[in-house]
Amino acid sequence: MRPPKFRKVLVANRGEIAVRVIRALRELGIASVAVYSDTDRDSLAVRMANEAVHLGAAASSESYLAIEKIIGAAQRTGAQAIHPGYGFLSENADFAEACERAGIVFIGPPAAAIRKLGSKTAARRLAIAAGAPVVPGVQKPVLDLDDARHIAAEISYPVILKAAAGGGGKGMRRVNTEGELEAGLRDASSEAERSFKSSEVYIEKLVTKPRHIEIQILGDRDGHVIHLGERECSLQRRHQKVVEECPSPVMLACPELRHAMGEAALRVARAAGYYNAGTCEFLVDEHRNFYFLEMNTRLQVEHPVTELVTGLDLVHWQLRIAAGESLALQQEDIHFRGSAIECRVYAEDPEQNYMPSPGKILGLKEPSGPGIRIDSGVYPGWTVPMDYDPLLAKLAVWAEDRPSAIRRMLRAVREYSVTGIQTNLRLFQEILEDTHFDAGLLHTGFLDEMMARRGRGEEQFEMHDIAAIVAAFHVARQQPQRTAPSAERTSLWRSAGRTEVMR
Amino acid sequence: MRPPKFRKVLVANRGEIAVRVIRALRELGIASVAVYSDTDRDSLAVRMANEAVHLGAAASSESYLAIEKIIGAAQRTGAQAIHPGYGFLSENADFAEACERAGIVFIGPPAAAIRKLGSKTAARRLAIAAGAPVVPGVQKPVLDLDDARHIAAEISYPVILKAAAGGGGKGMRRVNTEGELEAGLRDASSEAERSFKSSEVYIEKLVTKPRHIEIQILGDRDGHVIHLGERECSLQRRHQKVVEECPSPVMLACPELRHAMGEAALRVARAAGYYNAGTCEFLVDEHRNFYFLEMNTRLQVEHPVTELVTGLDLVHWQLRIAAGESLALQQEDIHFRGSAIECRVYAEDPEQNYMPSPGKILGLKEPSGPGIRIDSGVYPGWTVPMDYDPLLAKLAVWAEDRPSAIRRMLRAVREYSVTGIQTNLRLFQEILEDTHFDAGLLHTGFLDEMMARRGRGEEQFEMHDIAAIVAAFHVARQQPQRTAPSAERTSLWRSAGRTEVMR
Amino acid sequence: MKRFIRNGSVEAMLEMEVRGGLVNASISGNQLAPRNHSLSVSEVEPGVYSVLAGTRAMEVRVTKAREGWTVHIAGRQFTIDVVDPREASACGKGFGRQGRQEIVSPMPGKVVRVLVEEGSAVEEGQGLIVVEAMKMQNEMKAPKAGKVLALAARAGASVTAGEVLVTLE
Amino acid sequence: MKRFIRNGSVEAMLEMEVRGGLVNASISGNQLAPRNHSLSVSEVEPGVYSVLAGTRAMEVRVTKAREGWTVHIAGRQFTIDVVDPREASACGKGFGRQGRQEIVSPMPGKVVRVLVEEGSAVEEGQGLIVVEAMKMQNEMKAPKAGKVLALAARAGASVTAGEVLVTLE
Repeated sequence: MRPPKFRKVLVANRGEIAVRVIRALRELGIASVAVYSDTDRDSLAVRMANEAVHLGAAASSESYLAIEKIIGAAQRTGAQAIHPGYGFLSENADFAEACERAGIVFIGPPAAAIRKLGSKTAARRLAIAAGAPVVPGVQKPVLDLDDARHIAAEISYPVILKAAAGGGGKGMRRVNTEGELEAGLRDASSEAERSFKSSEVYIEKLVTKPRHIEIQILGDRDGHVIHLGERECSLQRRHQKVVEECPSPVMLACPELRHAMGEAALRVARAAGYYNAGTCEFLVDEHRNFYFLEMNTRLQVEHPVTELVTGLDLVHWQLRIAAGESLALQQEDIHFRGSAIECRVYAEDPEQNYMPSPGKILGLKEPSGPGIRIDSGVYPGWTVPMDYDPLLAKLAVWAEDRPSAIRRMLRAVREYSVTGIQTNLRLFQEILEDTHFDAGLLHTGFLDEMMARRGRGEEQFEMHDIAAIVAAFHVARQQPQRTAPSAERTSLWRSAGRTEVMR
Repeated sequence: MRPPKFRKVLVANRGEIAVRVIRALRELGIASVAVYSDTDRDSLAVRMANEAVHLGAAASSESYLAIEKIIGAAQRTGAQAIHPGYGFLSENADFAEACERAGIVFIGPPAAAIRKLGSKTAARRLAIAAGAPVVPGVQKPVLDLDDARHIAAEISYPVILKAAAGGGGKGMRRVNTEGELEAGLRDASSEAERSFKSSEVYIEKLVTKPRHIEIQILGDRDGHVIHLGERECSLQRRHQKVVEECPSPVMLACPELRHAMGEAALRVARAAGYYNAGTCEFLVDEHRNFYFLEMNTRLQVEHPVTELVTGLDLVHWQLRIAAGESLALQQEDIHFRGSAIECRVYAEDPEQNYMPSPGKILGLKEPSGPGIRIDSGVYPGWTVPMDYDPLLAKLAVWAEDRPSAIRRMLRAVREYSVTGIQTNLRLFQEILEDTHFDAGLLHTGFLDEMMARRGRGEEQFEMHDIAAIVAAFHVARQQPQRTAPSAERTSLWRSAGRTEVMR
Repeated sequence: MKRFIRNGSVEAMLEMEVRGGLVNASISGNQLAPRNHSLSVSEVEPGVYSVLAGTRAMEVRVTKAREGWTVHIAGRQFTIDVVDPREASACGKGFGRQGRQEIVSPMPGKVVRVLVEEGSAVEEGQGLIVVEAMKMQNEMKAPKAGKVLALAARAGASVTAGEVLVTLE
Repeated sequence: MKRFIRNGSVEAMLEMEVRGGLVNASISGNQLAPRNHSLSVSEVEPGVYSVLAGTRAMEVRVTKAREGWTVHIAGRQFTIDVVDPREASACGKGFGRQGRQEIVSPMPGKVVRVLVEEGSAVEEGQGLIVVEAMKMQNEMKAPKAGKVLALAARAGASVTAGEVLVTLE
């Protein structure tokens, strides 16, 4: 295909997604402009872009959320369009409008569609009108505790409270009984206020053991919209996705579901006047009923699994559509080949309740070879700042079927090594070896359940011994032995009787 | 698919292909045994294998060609099968037989098929009998200079001399006129003797501007054989491949050719009683006539481009077939999606006639992101030994069509950086930007012609200046400035009038 | 060369002899016969060792931990302390609790809220201070009832991992 | 800070001032007005610099060459010598040819054949010695007619890049 018409595009984001977009721009022969905050001067995105513009302090409000600074950077460098990535300004209708006013193309849907879908309650009304099923609940904001009590009793417990402006699990609380409602409402509202500057919260029926499955859609400015199948995103911690895959195991058992959900997503997209890439999120219950949740009006973190299975490049298409091209693909052109899985590598310690672990990356060894794709935003020697999201890189694999993809991912995770900071890499090994995961029995509570049922494996003598020997060897290399050893003294440890056999 | 039955497999090779096979073994849950020579103790293959056995000195005869040592290593570790990779013992029928005698499965074709196809003259006779077209020439070894004169005159100049036992461009000489015949015959024979311990040489008509295109085949022990399409391998230096792709540009213009060549390859394979993976090499002339050259009875270096386009894993299939599985695929199951290109990253300097550049790798930055596959055998800090082939890594890309694949490869090559030793990475940039390459006008003399027609690009002031400034900055950081600068003296350079403006 | 080794809560004595790339080692504790190992150990990258135990191959990564060393083998992680017996007595750290408790930041981050004041009484489990990093807030809770002796952090301050935030008595 | 710069056969004077991550530099030669540059230079990995010239971003890699430094920018390669003017006189290497010619190995490898003997006369272009590395043989040829003065290498010997193999007169 021929490259689209843009000569220069600004990437209004950071981390791995900025790198991802810069790579697409390079592939299309378009010059790239990175923007950066104080802590990101040495980021991989700045290293790879053709141009880079400083925005301001580390705080997002001073940099990646500063609309005027970003538009100014585009004007200064002559960028014709802005790709917002995900997060930050990507779902901000004001930003999309500000771009248009400045004569810069916003690479995403029209501002009007962002507004229609931006509030979950509004999106829900739109979905109902378009004929897409939704979770039982009340689509208007909760007025007060009494109102909440009334609604919850009507749709019956357990229920879930959600921030109307929310996303990423912020401002969400499960409420099992009326007794928990007051605290839940207070927490959800204040978190929503902090995160989104709006304390608006609504109530929904809690679907138990739901799968979180989303449908990728792609549409052009002429109203031609298709879907690119689903992504299974049920593996979550703190309501944030950790492992995603395509196809969903449930689709392998029930292929008609893809068509039905795809049609529902297209109805929502058409009703919103949507174009460019977008994603409809659904819950799927144990009986394979699906419920529209919300539409993400941007590129998703987990878009690579769709790319691997369909063979399409979503960022290329985003750029083409934004440049005014028609979507040359029909629904019947979309073929699904094999199976893809993505693991999100976070700087966090799963053993300490996913405690963030910013800091300097001392060593980095990434897997490679057949079927591996890495979208990384870091490099050895880079200090991962404490100011942003802990996503370091996305590791995705493709293989001919799900069992092969799982084994390939396991191989890749074992090749992957990050030292200097904690990561969740070891957790993936456990997930991939879990028999429930292997069976495809996924739901949004999967990860918490897996952590709860894990037992400490049998420990082997030998691994402990080798670890000890290599550590001692390493220390000896770093601190060469003194030439004149002094008389040996008995260890305090030993004399205290605390020397035991190593288990 | 379920993993094949082997529990442990020895990899009788080194470098990137040993790593490739170890990865496949990991993915199939099979334990891997690496073997290594003195210089390869710290190789990536040894680091990644489950077990490693030392063979002997660096010289291949003491290590990777030492049949008894390798079989001994398999017996000692309890390996049930041996994967020979490419090169070394991979096409050695004696080795295949020795494995069988020791009760170890040789992962490749039967020894009898290797023998039938091992000599190019014998393979040619087999191909003629099977009804595959061959290059005009005489399929028996040249007796002496007079015999050579006679044959060459009959098939008309230009002709090419080839080692009967050869491969990899060794023992090959182009002879344009009778005057060049004597020297050519002497050189080809002695090189053949040195390389293959057989000076046997034969004569063929030289096809001018030929494409080198090969067909991948895959067959099981029950005689079921299919082909996986072609690889265009015309970009060569010193008769060794540098860039390969699938589909061949000529197939894009003429899709029937794939079917015709595929059928010819299958006839040869069936006639030889072939199973496992193998490749038939052909020349294709400017009128799209094709001629069988030889069959490589092993995995090819460039197998990734076929894997990327067909979605099949050739090493997985090699292991399955060797374990006795039937090939569950029919010819109509093979679908070709998009376009793949591979670049072979060699430790050599294209500016100095591809001078080898062994040595320590100081820095290594590999590309990643969408559509990139790297099969590497090296890591930063590893010293590339002078004893073996200069192949460091294979960089392959996949994209939806050839123009997109070219642009993606260009993006990947620009991300790739190796310091400490010379590599041919910059050459790929020239190839990928070449208009003849873009047009798909490939032939085996392409690279030499491209080098001949290249002109020095316009040099910019600014790049030179920035290079100088950063070099000076780097030096200053390394050698902190003295605190008390001595009086400045006039430079000898300057006073000698040799200071000029930087161009 | 002799070293005391602490692996988690378990301690042992390591005797080790290095010759070329070969390490012969014996590990002994109170209750079992010594276990002997002969390993080929090669540092392939800084802090990364290729280890062969017989023909068995392993990749071992050693990095500095806050105390001792973190050792990674095949996806498993060990924290190991290595002490020269000649220096062991100097390492005998006081394990006694003096009733005073320091609450340290578990991660580098920013103090977003201080929930107590100096001198105030706190209950077990009561929230003391909230630290934020990477968009995640972490509430430090009182491990036992007591009194806030010192408050080292103010809201808005940046803190490093291990920095004392609150001292309780 | 002043430095003489040699970039291939071209020489120039560089004046440079470093303040924080900002480098202000002026490059001048005999025939043109000085060119001024203001660059943000940050060493992101050892020997790897992220450079911003205005908004233009570049990645620059500097490694030691046999003489001077090899600098990579955007797939292009420069070989640059940096000399402190205070030490420039010490660097004035003799460029004169004394009629004696040393043939050095262009690569690390193994001598596989020696084609001449000490004292023998050779013609221009005559093969002298064959060095092999990575399965490729390289024949060193006489750059001019002369006599073999010294033969430093024997068949089978390992040689390093730049090692003198043959001296011709």
